[in-house]
Amino acid sequence: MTITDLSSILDGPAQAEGFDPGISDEELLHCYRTMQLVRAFDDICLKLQRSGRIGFSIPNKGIEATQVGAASALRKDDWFFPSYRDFGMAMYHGVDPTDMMHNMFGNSLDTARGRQMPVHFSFTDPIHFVSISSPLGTHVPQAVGAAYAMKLRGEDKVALASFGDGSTSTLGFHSGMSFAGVWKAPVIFLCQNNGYAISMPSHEQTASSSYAIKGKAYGVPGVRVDGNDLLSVRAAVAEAAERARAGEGPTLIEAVTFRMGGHSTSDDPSAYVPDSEFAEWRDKDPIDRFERFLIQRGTLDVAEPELIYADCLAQVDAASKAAQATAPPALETIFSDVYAEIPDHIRSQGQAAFELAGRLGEAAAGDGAFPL
Amino acid sequence: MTITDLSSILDGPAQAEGFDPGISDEELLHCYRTMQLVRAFDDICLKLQRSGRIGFSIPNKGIEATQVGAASALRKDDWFFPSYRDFGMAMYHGVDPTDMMHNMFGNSLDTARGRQMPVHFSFTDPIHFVSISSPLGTHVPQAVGAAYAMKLRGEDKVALASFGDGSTSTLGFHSGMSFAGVWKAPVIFLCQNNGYAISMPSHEQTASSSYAIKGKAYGVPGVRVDGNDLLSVRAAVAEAAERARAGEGPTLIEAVTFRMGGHSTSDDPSAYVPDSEFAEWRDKDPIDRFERFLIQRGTLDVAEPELIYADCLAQVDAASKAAQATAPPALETIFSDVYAEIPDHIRSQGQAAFELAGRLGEAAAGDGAFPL
Amino acid sequence: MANMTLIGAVNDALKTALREDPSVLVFGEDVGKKGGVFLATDGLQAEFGADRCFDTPLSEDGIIGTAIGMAMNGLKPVAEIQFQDFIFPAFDQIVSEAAKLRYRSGGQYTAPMVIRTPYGGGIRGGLYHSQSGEAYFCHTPGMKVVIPSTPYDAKGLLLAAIADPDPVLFMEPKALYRAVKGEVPEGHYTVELSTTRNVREGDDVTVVEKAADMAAEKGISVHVVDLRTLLPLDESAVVEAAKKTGRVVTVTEAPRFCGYAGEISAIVAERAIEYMEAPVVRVTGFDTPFPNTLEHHYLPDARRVIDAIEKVANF
Amino acid sequence: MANMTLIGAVNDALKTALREDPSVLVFGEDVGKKGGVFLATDGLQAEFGADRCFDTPLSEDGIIGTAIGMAMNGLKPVAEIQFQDFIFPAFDQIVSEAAKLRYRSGGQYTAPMVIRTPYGGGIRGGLYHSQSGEAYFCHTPGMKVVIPSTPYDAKGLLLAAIADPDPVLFMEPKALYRAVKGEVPEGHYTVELSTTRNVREGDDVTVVEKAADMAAEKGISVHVVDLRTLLPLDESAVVEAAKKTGRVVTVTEAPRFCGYAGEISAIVAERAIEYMEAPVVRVTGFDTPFPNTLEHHYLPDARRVIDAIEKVANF
Ligand SMILES: Cc1ncc(C[n+]2csc(CCOP(=O)(O)OP(=O)(O)O)c2C)c(N)n1
Ligand SMILES: Cc1ncc(C[n+]2csc(CCOP(=O)(O)OP(=O)(O)O)c2C)c(N)n1
Ligand SMILES: [Mg+2]
Ligand SMILES: [Mg+2]
Repeated sequence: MTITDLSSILDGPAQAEGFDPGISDEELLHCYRTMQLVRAFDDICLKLQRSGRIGFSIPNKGIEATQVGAASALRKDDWFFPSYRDFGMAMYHGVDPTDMMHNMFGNSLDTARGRQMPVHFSFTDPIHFVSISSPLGTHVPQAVGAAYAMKLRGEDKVALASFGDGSTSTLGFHSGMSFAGVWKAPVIFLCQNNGYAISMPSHEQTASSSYAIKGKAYGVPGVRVDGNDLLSVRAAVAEAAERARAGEGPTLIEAVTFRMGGHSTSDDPSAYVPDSEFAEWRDKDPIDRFERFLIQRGTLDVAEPELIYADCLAQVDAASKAAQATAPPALETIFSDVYAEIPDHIRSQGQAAFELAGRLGEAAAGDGAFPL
Repeated sequence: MTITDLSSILDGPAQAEGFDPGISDEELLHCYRTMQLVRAFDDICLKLQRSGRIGFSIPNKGIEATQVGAASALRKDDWFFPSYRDFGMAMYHGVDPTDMMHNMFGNSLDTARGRQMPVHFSFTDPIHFVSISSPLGTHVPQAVGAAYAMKLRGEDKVALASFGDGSTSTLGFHSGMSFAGVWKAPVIFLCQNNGYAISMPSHEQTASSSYAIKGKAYGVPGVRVDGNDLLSVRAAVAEAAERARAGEGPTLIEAVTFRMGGHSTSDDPSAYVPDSEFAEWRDKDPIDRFERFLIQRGTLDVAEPELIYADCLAQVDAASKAAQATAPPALETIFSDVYAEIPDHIRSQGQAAFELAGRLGEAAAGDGAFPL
Repeated sequence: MANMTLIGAVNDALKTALREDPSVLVFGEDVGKKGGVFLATDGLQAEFGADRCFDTPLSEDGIIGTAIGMAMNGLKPVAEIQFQDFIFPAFDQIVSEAAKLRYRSGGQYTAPMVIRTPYGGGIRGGLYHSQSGEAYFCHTPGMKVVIPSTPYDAKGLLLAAIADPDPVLFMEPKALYRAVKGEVPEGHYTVELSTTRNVREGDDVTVVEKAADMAAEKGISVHVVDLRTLLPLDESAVVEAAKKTGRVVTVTEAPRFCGYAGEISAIVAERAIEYMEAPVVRVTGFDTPFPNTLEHHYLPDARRVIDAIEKVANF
Repeated sequence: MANMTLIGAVNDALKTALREDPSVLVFGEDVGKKGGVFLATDGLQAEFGADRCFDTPLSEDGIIGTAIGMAMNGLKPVAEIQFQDFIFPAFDQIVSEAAKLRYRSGGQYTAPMVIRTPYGGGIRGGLYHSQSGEAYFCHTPGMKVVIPSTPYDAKGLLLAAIADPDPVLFMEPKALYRAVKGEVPEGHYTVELSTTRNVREGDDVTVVEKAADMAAEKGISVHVVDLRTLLPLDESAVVEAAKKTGRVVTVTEAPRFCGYAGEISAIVAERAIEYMEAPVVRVTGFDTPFPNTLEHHYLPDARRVIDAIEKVANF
């Protein structure tokens, strides 16, 4: 499978003289900068992981255009049901990298209160970026349910469910697509076909001729776009959102892209990704391609990319320092948020833990506030 | 959705002068007789249920051609993974109605040893008619696994997984189709689209344009046939079996038919099936249609149908009497077959139960044989 | 007040909730036109329309998954799983998602929803229409698990569950659907979750959960506690009841091993062992799948409960 | 004999089985080329080919569903679930199908298969890479549940599980994968299922499951029992060990409520209560989801176990 057979704007219409993307320069630059910010975040996380300061991170290299292109086609009041490889969407809409770094360190300012692994973000502000779950596919029907609520209340919003190629084999994909088709729910399914599910090549994941075609099983229109082309992804998502807002129901978008590295910082892809495949895709780097386009049309100066990346690095580095300087969560965070109110049995388990930690001199600053 | 747009042999080629079905008269008559036997079994079960002698049964009226047509295209050494609405397949291959009646009464000769509800058959002889499970769809990936074993050993066999339209929404359908597509497993998926899943009309179950098209999501060829036409179903299954035996992988067959009654003896369809729908389908009765064909070509005499049905009734009636005269299962059947060997904790629970039953004078004949 | 069956009380509670709160929705397989296979949702679609009471495709994963999304986004779904035996395809959504969403998002996202499902034996349902799977869910922090055993409790507990900020599994004992009747107030009222009910006061043996009157005739004074909410459990009430008699019998239909009855034994063994004058006994389903023809031998009925009470009383 | 890690012993067992029995297959997500995310299946595909060790699409339901079909039809599947936390999409196949197939077919069809899965905390895996879900499966008649805690046991129990005629869930404590080493015989041998191992003999307190040596230093003589097979459990061994000391502490990582530790308490309370000189205590994970940053406070580690032993010893 090569990506040349895909609808691509950057390689197609955008090559023509006088091409108008219908997007302001400011917006184009915001997209570009967000992609660089994602890459900077990745690069710093990798260093933090290699130096043992965080346990784990998930690289996004190669798929930035899919994330940012999709986010840029949606509004702040739409709901995002992301995968762990989607945080560019949150960045695009203004989530502060510092808030993300708090999660990477699982500290007391982490919105997940240090309970989740790194990269499992949750935000409600400035967008609904719904708490990422490790079990794959579960968020797909959830997005459909959230979309049903929008529809029932007559709201003009959509829900986006984003997931990888491998995740199309999960139950959540099947049930989510089934229900969305029948309900004509205002939801967009974004399948990021990035070539692999950990070590499983995308073409062994399913015998179907593409991921987009899977929509046929559910009466959901499917489209296939060049996922390394921000403009293509943006256009496809914009059209799907328009359909959804107009009451015409869901769309399945397959963005064909490539994971330019391991699955996570714990993974070594050399055992299963041929070098030639990396080489082939290196030329299609989504940031480079978009950059060339912006430079060509004069939106970006040749000298700027380096500065922008440096600026992003500095921003992420400051975020990382702030997060490292933040205390770990208090002991009470183990026991709260299981229920709206702490029930007796959990309260007494917490009391025992707190008593023991106190006795052994392990109680940390902040544990004294244990509100049990 | 009408069935006239479907490939149908009885309404098409079979109408032509000199049509050769490529099937011996003997075989045609065996198919016909099996359909009548299914109907007789149903009719008697209904009476048994209404008179309180059995708790439950599942009617097959209207879908006999799908069951028997499919079975007739397969061999005795193929494996059947049926739904609860498929027992005509077992009858076709020679399972004795008496053995089925033992299950309806859950008695000591029931192969399920009185543990399952009625209609949940299990046979290994003369065919592998795999133990029917109530949870829907679970048997679909199981059929794929059994087919994988056949393929691995280089056997010339296929597995058939049969299920209703509603069951295409289950996880088992999704996982089974996914794996079969990738493995090119020698398996046939038979979707009996009988119009309803209990009260849920087939066209609300999914927004896809048909059930057959769902194959596209898995790279599995899908075909759609007139399910009330024994010859059509037989031809489709025969072709799928040929492909499977030749190593070409799975096929999804949608047999469009209609459930001419309630979901089960506990269900009253008048709340959700319009009378007009019953009326429309009454004219397409699969037994009548096949009967007309056989009479037309001289394979069956006009007087025979009534005799055949009466004969089937007598056979089933005798089966029912034999089953009623058979003792209930012994108490030990509660405790055996959980594991190959009875572990201590179950053994002691059994001993306590047996002791109590003995003390209260409830131990039945045969319980004395309690082998714990 | 009206005299109602337990299933009538469920139906009444759903109607009350749908009337009072426009965010309440009822859905599942066959709950719409048909009104549910047991008719628990009878008449709802006619009264509230197909937007608020509707049938779904045949996917429990989809039912619970979409319910979670609805609950996150301001609706109050009351989803039906047709038989508790068929809840397992949705197990991941319940255990991994509904139960953990609040925790993993630090309270940013929550799943206040109710899953109603008929459970238990007594209808000749065999392996797959008889099970009592409460223990699976009671071992899942973040879930609440409620079982009513009277019409009054059924309505009051269901309305409390619908108002609750956490996901609640509401298990309806299907054998009691039409077997018990009782007075049920009209309109809205609630029975507080995590409170027990003393079915009967007595001094000799404490029986946890539903049980029989027959032991009394044999001169044993039985104290019977109906737990009503299995999780979070009012443990203190159980411990007090155990201490009072010094003898405890717990009754559940589910298999014994790693079941709910064992949790009661463990609580007693941890918090009241000094008071115990006899073994803490469980009367449960056997550690086998649920049979069909012989289900009357499988169920922990009065004969088995009385037998245990006598043994414990005479220890 | 070779000195091996626990994961090395698992790998060795799989190789031994694949070599000996052509019907054995190993499959799951990433077990082929990659050799598993923990490398438990490293080298298997290279040695035995992609027909016998292979990757599957990303569906646990499909992995277990197809394994059941293979097992029915003469193969011996050893399926891997990448993390026990991800077994729930296959819960229906395990609980409704693998566990009940023999029963519901009167033994006509069976599912002799092994499901291997790493479980437990200690790797900073947070909610979804740390869970200990054994109780869900131990409450499921028809399943066997095995947990090794030494390399010797890991190989011997896994080979016994593969030879077993019933479905076995083989849970591997991932925190011990490379943390323990020991002598492991070459070639085939088995450790009989449903037998316990006395880790340490002692008189004062019986600790069920794995535990620490430190209590001894405080002058308490601890008797430690490693259950090895959780279901079917050798209950008599537990009861004997409990009677011997009159004081019992059970340790498990899973949440307490309705967990496996409660079953041990219940067995003791039912069969040995007259011998108990102190409350039967459980040291477990808390009744919350599994946290990440603070997992060292969540785990029932030596500090918590010793604390409990002292309390029980001094009761
Ligand atoms: C239900 C479930 N099974 C297995 C896993 C382990 N796992 C984590 S990521 C992953 C691969 C996902 O691939 P894909 O959906 O293509 O997403 P990508 O990582 O490529 O973005 C697997 C198998 C999981 N998280 N959840
Ligand atoms: C997992 C699961 N969910 C729900 C049910 C209850 N149920 C039994 S039959 C049925 C409808 C099945 O419809 P379909 O697949 O079309 O088969 P048909 O009865 O029409 O032959 C339902 C919902 C079940 N048995 N299993
Ligand atoms: Mg991928
Ligand atoms: Mg149907």
